[in-house]
Amino acid sequence: MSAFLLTETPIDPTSFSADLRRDEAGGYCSFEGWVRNHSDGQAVLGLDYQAYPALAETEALAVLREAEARFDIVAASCIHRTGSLVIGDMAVWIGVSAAHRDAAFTACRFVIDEIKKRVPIWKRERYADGHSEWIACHEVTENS
Amino acid sequence: MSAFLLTETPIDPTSFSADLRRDEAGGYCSFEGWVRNHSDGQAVLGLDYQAYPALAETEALAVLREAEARFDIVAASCIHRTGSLVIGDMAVWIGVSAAHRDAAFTACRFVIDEIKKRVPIWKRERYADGHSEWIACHEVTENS
Amino acid sequence: MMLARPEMPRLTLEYFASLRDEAGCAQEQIESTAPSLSALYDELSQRHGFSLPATRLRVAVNAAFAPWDQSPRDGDHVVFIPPVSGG
Amino acid sequence: MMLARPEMPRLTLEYFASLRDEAGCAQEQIESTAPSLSALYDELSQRHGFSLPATRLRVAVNAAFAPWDQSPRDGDHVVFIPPVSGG
Repeated sequence: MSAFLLTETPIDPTSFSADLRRDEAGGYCSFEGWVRNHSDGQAVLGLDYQAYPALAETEALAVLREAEARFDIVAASCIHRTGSLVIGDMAVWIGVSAAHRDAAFTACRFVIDEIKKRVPIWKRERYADGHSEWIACHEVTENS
Repeated sequence: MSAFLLTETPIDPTSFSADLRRDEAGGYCSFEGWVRNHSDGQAVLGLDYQAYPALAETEALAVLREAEARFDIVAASCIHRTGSLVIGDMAVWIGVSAAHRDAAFTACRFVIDEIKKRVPIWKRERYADGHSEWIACHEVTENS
Repeated sequence: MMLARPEMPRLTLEYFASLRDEAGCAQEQIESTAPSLSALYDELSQRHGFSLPATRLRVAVNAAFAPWDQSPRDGDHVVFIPPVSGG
Repeated sequence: MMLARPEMPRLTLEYFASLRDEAGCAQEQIESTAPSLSALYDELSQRHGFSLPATRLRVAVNAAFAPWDQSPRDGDHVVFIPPVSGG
């Protein structure tokens, strides 16, 4: 039902989103993360993404399965870029289909939030002033 | 910034979603309504949409402008089908770009909810048992 | 500040959804002396047997929502708006 | 039920993000007698000068999250996971 892909080349969600189409699905919500030109007041030139593929796939699929278990959806999928991205590039794509729109929206939001919190992917921001920095969006609270 | 289109031919959001891309936009949320094969327990064969174009455009643009005023988004657009649709056809597309994902999700949800409530477009469900029925999603409370 | 109106204002009615089915036409020109849009709907309702009460409708004149107590004027394009169900 | 372990277990370390930058390599093979993954991180931290305290990391062994008190075994593939920032 659900699929996750890490890719070093530009994201093309066409075949993934086609796989979410089912006769019983009346709503489809998707989210795309794009590289934007600013972060916390600093001008940004681009982003570098690293991922730990084996564990990223396990965790991302766990997130998608959780979404399918918690919400009344038909299917959910995710694609995440790695490598060096410039302004406007798509960093992540998520698509969710459901009978009704409420579950599609809620599950799509859940997936992007959990992906950002749990999946071993890291982002380095390259700033206009020449320096760059690994971003820590998530503070670890449990040490398991 | 915002654009609305009523179309009698299959929805292709490509150029509309491309127009939502801006260097300052880091998140993009979209919603698609698809014709599904069931409604309130009845098997559905398809949907017919009628619209009152002049007023639909005015109201839809008002909804999009309200979304831009209420939420911290970059731009929002909507396309709605009219005519006779079969299972799987896209009936409506909404796209919203924003600096951050929270506003993109919230505004996209606001737009589809308001479109369904306010814009003079009507849906007739064609059922497997042969009868068909105009659907009233919205009860009018104010009489202005 | 009522303007003088011709004896029988000519109106264009456009129908959608169940109103169109019940009227049996998408559009018609009529002459009516109905003093309000509300009275106009009652008049048309009797003629076409509309099943929706006015309380469930809104009304638009010349592509803008209008109050039910507004007087129809010669040349007006009037649309009664059944509960919408787009999306 | 501890298995007998060779004197010096051989471990593969893979680094990501700031740990990779500080280690100066993406991967290395080492021999270590560290009794826990926690002790292993301390050992590597001293060698590479890692700036992240273990409290901000998680650790994975053979592509699954593992508890810090787990003993590294010969052949293990160990990854310390800095705070993630995908999306």
